[in-house]
Amino acid sequence: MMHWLLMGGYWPYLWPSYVLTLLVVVLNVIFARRSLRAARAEVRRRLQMQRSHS
Amino acid sequence: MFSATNLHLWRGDLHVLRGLSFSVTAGYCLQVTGINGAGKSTLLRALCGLLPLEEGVVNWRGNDTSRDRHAFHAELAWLGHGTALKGDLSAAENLRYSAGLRRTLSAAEIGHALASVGFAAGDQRLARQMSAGQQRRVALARVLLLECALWILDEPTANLDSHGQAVFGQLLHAHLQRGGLAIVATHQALAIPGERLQELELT
Amino acid sequence: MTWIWFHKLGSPPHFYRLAGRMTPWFAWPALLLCLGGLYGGLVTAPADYQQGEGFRIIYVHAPAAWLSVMVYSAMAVYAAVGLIWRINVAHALAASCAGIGASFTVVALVTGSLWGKPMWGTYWEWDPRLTSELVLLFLYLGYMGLRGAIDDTARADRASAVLAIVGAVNVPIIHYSVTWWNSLHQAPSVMKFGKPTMPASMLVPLLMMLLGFTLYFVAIMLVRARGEVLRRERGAHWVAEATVES
Amino acid sequence: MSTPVSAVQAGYLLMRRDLRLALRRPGEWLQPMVFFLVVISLFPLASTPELSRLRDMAPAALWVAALLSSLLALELLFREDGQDGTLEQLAVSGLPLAWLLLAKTCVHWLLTGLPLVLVGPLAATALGAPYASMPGVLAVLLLGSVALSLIGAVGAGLTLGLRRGGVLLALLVLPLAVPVLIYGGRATALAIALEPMTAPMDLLAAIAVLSATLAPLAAAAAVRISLE
Repeated sequence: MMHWLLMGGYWPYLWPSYVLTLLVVVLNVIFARRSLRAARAEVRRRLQMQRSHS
Repeated sequence: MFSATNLHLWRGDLHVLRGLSFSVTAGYCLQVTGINGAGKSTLLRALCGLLPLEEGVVNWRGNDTSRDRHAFHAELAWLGHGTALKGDLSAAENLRYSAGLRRTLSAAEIGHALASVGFAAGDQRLARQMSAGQQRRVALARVLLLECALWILDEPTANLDSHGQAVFGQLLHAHLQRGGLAIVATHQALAIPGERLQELELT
Repeated sequence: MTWIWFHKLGSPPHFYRLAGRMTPWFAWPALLLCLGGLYGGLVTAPADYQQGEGFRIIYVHAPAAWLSVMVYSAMAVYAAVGLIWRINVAHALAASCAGIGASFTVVALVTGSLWGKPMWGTYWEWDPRLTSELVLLFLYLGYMGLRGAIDDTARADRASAVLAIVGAVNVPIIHYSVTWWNSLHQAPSVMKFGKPTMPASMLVPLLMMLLGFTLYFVAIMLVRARGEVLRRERGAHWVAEATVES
Repeated sequence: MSTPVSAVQAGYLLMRRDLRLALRRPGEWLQPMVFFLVVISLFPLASTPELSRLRDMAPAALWVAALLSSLLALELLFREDGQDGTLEQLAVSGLPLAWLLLAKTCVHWLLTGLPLVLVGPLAATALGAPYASMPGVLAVLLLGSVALSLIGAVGAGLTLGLRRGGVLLALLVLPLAVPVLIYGGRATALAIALEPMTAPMDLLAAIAVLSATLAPLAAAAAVRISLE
């Protein structure tokens, strides 16, 4: 296991690459879902405003 | 001859034009009125094709203007908020380089058009030395010189004095008598016979 | 027949529902493929005879680089479709591409330079591939900057669409010029992907990662695009139903 | 009855107008050239006065300065016409807008690009280039500055009327100008070394031709959108 983690001495380059990629992958998912949720909330807010107006 | 059917247009979150329809026939003027922000400028710019419509059709001589834009524009004289005058050119030069792009003009024609909006012959003042009303008059002279069948004018009488407004009325009337059409957005009463006038109030 | 399909997909409520239903069909295979690819790449694939274990960076660098280019092309295609046929859904798709593409361009740049350190002895080498990626990042940033500078969504859509198309015409020219420029000064890049000699045990995980990342991109693009479609639909009736149901 | 004007005549008239306007306000149009010279003169100040070492960085200095000063000039291209409504008039004139914008871009190049092309070889010699290299440097700058003006017209159209348009314009145009920079820089280096420069010159010419055909169309689309 330790041997695998060391990656033949390349670990200082290899693991940061993987961590960064994972981070970006996860963040993209979070941001995408958040932007959809924000759009929904905005639509709901606008619909409520329209209802209260009419 | 000119008709708009079921126009819809949004500006940001505002639904400015909501299913607007109207038509104008040769020899008539459509006066567009409405409070500030009712969408007068938006409507006129959309009719010209400067703003894309979200829905609806604008027809000129029976053809959809979005299909054959060039043929429509060749017969259109547009006057917007900007006078499109260059401060470093005189009135005559300005006309030569703007109206002159669209049809060949003689110096006499330009002088005649300028005289009809109240400029003395041989006036060499640069546009930036003129008052706002005088600049407006030069812009009106350009509309005359283009000799187009359709005028679409946004606040043409802005900054004009009472004499200027009377002159504009005469020019407009002459245009209508020649069988021209006009769509004019203005609050002021237009000095033309009532039977030539149609009104459209935007709310 | 094709036109009916085209218009149906272009209709916002239809797209909104369809995208919602399709997302898991892209997301789960993407996850499985990436997990499989990671296992293959990090565990079963043998070390490279030249680069040792360091070559394993390829399993994140190559997919990120691939996404950076592919997303830009997709964005330009959507932009062109939106501009020519005036389809708002296409503009929504283009709008959702930029952020994703830019983030993976950064990943490609950083992993590339991390890979470069053991290979070249320096983090940054003006290698043609990395340089092209850098210019691509600037293109993405310009696109996002233009979008951000225009308040009206419809106008922002159209203006940025023109830029995306101009950029897409330029990308191959930029890549060619950068390669040409670099070839004058040094030997070709040490990073060579998809060598025909690459053994299957290395190649299969790489292909899995590439496919997995692509599916992942489609999934998050669909999620983003649903939001963008809602933003573009202001007062439409279907929006009320669509947002209440979930 | 009115006699219509052909598109060619209209383009010619528009060029005459822009030239006449520029001649009445010469200072504005000479600024980019002055800026070019100032940037060039910063290079020796920031590094070394030794001509033999400056010669190596002369191509880079020339092209970075040319790129920056053409960016500076681009803001002048459509700004005034956009503000006073002239572009609006051109857009509804029934004439092909791409053609009219090409005419405007030509004048813009004559006023801001050409002076730069003319002083460029002199600036190169000040950076240690041999006198024999002057025709070569002139030719490269000629082709390159044409391409830069055309590519820049698209960016100027897109940023027309935007607040903080200047920085954005740079961000949009600079990446697109990378190929011009690469081939231009290389050709200049070859010219200074008095070597044949056909390869980069051919590629530069190809880019200039390509942008002359495509850029006006993109600029016209961009201007129409910006006028909305």
